[in-house]
Amino acid sequence: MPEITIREALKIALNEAMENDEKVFIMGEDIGEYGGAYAVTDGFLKKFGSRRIKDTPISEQAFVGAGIGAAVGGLRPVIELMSISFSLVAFDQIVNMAGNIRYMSGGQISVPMVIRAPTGAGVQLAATHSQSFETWLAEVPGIKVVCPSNSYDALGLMRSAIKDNNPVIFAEPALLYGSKSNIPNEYFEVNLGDANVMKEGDDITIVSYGYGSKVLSDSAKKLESIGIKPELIDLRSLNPIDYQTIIHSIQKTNRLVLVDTARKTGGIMAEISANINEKAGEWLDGPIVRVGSKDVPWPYNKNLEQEVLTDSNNILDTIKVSYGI
Amino acid sequence: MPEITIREALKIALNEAMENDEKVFIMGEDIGEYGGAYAVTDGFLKKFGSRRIKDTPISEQAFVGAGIGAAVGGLRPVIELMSISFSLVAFDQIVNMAGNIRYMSGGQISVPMVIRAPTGAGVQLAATHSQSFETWLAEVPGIKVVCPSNSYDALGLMRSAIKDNNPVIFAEPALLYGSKSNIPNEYFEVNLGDANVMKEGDDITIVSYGYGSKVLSDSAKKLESIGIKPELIDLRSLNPIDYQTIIHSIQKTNRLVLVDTARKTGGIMAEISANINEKAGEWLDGPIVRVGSKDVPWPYNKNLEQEVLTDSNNILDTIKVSYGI
Amino acid sequence: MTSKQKIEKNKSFHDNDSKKSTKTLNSSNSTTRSLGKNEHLELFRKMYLIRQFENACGQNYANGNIRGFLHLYSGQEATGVGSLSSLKDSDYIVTHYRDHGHALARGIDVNRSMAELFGKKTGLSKGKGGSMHLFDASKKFMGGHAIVGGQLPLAAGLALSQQYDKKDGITICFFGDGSTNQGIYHETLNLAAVWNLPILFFLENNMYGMGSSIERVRAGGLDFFPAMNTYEIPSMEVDGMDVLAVREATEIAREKILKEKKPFFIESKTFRFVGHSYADGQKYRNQDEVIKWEQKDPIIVYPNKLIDMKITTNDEINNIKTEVDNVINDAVKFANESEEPSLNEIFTDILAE
Amino acid sequence: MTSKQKIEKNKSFHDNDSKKSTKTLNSSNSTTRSLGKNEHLELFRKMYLIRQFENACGQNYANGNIRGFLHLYSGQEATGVGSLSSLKDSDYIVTHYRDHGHALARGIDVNRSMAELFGKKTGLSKGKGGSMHLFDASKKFMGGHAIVGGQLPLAAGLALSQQYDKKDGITICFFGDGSTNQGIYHETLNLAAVWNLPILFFLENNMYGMGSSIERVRAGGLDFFPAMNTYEIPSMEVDGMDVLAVREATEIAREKILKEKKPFFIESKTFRFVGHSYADGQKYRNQDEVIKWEQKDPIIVYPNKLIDMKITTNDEINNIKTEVDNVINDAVKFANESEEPSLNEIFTDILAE
Ligand SMILES: Cc1ncc(C[n+]2csc(CCOP(=O)(O)OP(=O)(O)O)c2C)c(N)n1
Ligand SMILES: Cc1ncc(C[n+]2csc(CCOP(=O)(O)OP(=O)(O)O)c2C)c(N)n1
Ligand SMILES: [Mg+2]
Ligand SMILES: [Mg+2]
Repeated sequence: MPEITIREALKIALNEAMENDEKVFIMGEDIGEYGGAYAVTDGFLKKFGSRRIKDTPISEQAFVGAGIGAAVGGLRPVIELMSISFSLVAFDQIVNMAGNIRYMSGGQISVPMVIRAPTGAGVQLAATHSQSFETWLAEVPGIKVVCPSNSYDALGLMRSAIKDNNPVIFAEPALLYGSKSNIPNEYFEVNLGDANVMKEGDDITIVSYGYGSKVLSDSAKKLESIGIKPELIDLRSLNPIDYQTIIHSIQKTNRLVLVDTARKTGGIMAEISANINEKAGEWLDGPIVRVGSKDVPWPYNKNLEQEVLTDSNNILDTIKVSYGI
Repeated sequence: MPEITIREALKIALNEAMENDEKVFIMGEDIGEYGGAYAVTDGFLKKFGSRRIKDTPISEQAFVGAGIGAAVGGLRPVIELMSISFSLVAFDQIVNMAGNIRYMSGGQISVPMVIRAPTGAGVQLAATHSQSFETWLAEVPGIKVVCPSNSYDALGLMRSAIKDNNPVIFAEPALLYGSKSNIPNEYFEVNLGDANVMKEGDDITIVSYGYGSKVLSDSAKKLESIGIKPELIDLRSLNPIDYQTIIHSIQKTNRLVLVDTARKTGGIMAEISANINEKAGEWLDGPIVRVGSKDVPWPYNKNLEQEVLTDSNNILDTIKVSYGI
Repeated sequence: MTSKQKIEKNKSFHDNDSKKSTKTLNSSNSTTRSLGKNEHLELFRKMYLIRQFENACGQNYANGNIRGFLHLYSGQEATGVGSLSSLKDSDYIVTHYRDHGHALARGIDVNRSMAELFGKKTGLSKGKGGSMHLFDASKKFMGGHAIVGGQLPLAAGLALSQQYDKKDGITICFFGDGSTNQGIYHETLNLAAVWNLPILFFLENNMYGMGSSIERVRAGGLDFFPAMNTYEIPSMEVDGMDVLAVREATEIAREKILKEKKPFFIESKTFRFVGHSYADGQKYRNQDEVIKWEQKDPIIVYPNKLIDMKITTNDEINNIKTEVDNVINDAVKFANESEEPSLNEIFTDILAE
Repeated sequence: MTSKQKIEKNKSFHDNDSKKSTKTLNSSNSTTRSLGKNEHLELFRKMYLIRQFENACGQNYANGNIRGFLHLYSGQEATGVGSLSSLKDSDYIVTHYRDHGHALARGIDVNRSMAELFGKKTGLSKGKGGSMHLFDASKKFMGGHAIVGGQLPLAAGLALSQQYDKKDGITICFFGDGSTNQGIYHETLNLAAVWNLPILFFLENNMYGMGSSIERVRAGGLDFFPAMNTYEIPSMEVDGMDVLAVREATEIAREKILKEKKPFFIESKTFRFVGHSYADGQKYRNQDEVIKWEQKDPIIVYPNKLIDMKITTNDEINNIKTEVDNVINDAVKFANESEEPSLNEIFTDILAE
């Protein structure tokens, strides 16, 4: 059970896919000679050559679109965006083209493509570079969206994402590339669409994903210290969402807290709240509570950014207030 | 109290603003010589000339961005997009530039700009042309979003939008341009952020906006015929959302149904459901129920499209099932 | 001298090495003679098929069988038919919403095309795509795309897959003059040039993007091919009303792409005889302009030339017309009588297994 | 002969009428003499101020006072200072994330600039924007923009407001070689040309976009100005390490824009001596290349030339350096000692009244 970083886990998954399947290739800005903005593909150009490791111009519309075309043509592109914030310049290609082309063709076409992108705030990159657009992309019917919070999931999800025959947005929490955890020696995959019960508990279900799952671990300790045993669920997949696992958990705990490190308003947790209320509201003893980052643009200053960003105290405080603990 | 179409109401508002304020100008694709894809600016080029009625190239990124720049420079641009679906190619400019520039400059800059765009499905334009991206844009902190459902609101909201000192997305239901209603003879405005109680009732609160509000009117009749008196609320503004009006209403009815003609998942109604549950859940006698269009890309075929699109029967059926009526 | 030799000899395409500017490629009598009779008649048949298909679409839009946006190809037949007649089965085709002509020129089933416009179960996309989104993957016809310029990188990606797999084909991408104002056009030209993709950028310059004369909304005037210089993409201009010239230009382009292993750009000057879409009143242009272009109507000019040159006869032409009229009538009948898709279809074809 | 006459006479800018290609604009001794001593010393002072500012930023990034992304302007000072020295108070400035040089060249307060990088309440944007987003609306300095190419239409819109109001100013928009690969670049050039906007497109071609040599990611090679032909935008190339040449080019451009009422394009060939951002190990380029360019370091070459030509003395230069070093020390001290913004600030400046 080696302990590796998420960066290393991604590297393993990509390297393995490149070795096993000639149809897989990687493209993006500065992934080759530079080695990638977050060094995930460092060394790949030397190993696999420029046919399969393609440095692109700063033309997100064109190379995301070309990725779709290459996938339609039978290849399995893995596309790196330097930041999920830059997906905005390619939003039409992602949402309108990748998301709709299969449907519009009546199922004649499939788009086996992965778009990797660092996501989230916390490193003082200010308003334009700190957003979490996976929450929007998760609403597009023809696209899958996943986001790992640890090395096991990063490796297992990436293996599945590359094998999947659909466009998969692979959001990587920018704050977690260097975060370490164990992976088994044997081969494994993580199914796209399966949530992970990070920790079992009887008193309260807390759901999050990505960097938020990291924050959950911290708050769990604090909750336990005041005698509350939380069950922690890491969504891992934002589309589809594993409602079964959530509902199963609240049938036991009867309480649900939804945590997002993206902005609270309009995020994926709003959908989960609304949907659980409709589907399984009868299992709950109290209102579903959301904790999310403040509804403001991301400021540069560290204190301000931390004030906006969801932390374990926010979770604790919200739970205390809402449940009168 | 003349009866006019929404198209005419918009025309009046734009004409008036152009006459009263030299800083107001209009730009967009084919708004001049062609008269506008939905004929809203027909005749304007002749009246106001090409300095103030600017036909643009098919370059949404550039002309939306230029609108932001012109607004920063002191003008009051009104920008027409032919479809809100085309906002995707300019999403970076709208979300990252218009939404953030004031914050990033520490309040030195303001962006008094209106972006008008037809929105929604129902006219068989298929997957890429039938979407409702106002639901995403409504989540951006630095942007206001409104959507009228009748001529009074179209005129009153447009007057306010053009006077507002912020970027305002003005979503116009494509199905409703020809829809007629009365406007008063005296001058009036509709405040951005005020919902409208379309119809008072004691039994159940139903909230919608845009084309959905039209659908509400139909379902109201059906509900009344089975003895239920609904209170109908037209949001009119998606950012900010008028929670006060909604909460005020559910304090009376104790029941809330949220209706959207955009896709159910991830829409603005998810946020309202989650938020009302958190803020005012104690007023409710039953779960909040959402009715929305199906979570699929928009098909071309008429029957299929109608099957996807929310209609008054969907509302009725959902209410019957949820409340066991 | 075959037409191709003529072209090569005159170097009448725009090459970045020679820095010579292009002459418009027109077919000469000798070019015409270099083709067999059956090929000529097939070119005519396809053009006439498209025209009649479009006429039928117009009628069926008026009577409500076809809905949504309908963009007719009438007037541009020589461009679609000429270019696609030079392509091979291994080549991909990508186009925009004005796609009926390209689909039929590629030989896609007329019945299923019409049925798609009627939104029927038997349509190419089971009625989910409609007029703007014709697809036939079995013929490498990859749509039909309704966001202006959005199809360009898709085509580049298909070309990339051909290059990557060292396949023999090329990808042709059709687009309009208006779409060149989308930034994605510039991005895609550059990407294709930097990666030496086997792609044929095929501009159908019909002078208007909806109601906008291209000269009004574009710096640089009416001609696009000279700008290809800056991308180091060789280019050629062709008379888009002349089916043989277009055919020849495409043949040359295809060979160059495969031989020189880089993209090529053809600008075909053409004209739509009808409005942008069915709803367009054409206030923005003078009817004189339309009438002038109608003098070049390939449906009339081309068969007349073939008759003049004694390659065919009036009777043979009329026989083809009758045959095609029947095909169109049958297609409308087929579409009309086809079933509606079942309502469950809304949930299929979203995700692949 | 003044420098300007020289230029005009040699027609050494790229004009679409003349179709002549550009010679690189370099300053000659006579150009140098045409400026007053104080102007020369001010140009030096600004360049040195920027260099020392950037050095201080590097140190304070290393020690954690500055965070996020930090892109230094070191090496490009002649470009920013030369160009902005020719602008007037009525002109707008828009730039990208590598913006410190432009801000200081515009005369924006050094203390408040440094405080912004430290994220302090006294910063230009109260600490909300940081290094990539410097703004001073009172000096018409409209940012500091971090999405590559995103600032281009903003600048076009500001120019539109100047044209609309028949104001006298122009808008200068700085951008890098890499940003030309964004479609928005093409869209904005075309829009500005079609609308005859009073905008000066100012390309700082430092040959690299992050780790990508521009020749590797762009068709058409190292020179951008020739492509302006296709937009009918007159253009000029200038030695971006030569502050006087840049100043002169900008002066000519500004006049032409106002006189001829259309955009202009300057390509300034320059070089960043440091990595793309503070984190960059520069694996993608050879140190030799950097060393070669350092021979042209304007902070060294320019004062030496002034001394050689007896326009100033070593002592005077050293005095300026001492003075500037103090200014920078004070700025760091100011930033350090300034208060943090209050936490409530997260909720302000989102919407205007
Ligand atoms: C991004 C985008 N903007 C606007 C439109 C609306 N629109 C559809 S077709 C068209 C004109 C395109 O003209 P051109 O490219 O010349 O093709 P043509 O119709 O002449 O064949 C416009 C503006 C669109 N579909 N997508
Ligand atoms: C749309 C977008 N894509 C990618 C990036 C990441 N990025 C930031 S700067 C940069 C390089 C830009 O190079 P250039 O325009 O030459 O400017 P320079 O840094 O050389 O001054 C890249 C790729 C971004 N900020 N925005
Ligand atoms: Mg056209
Ligand atoms: Mg650069």
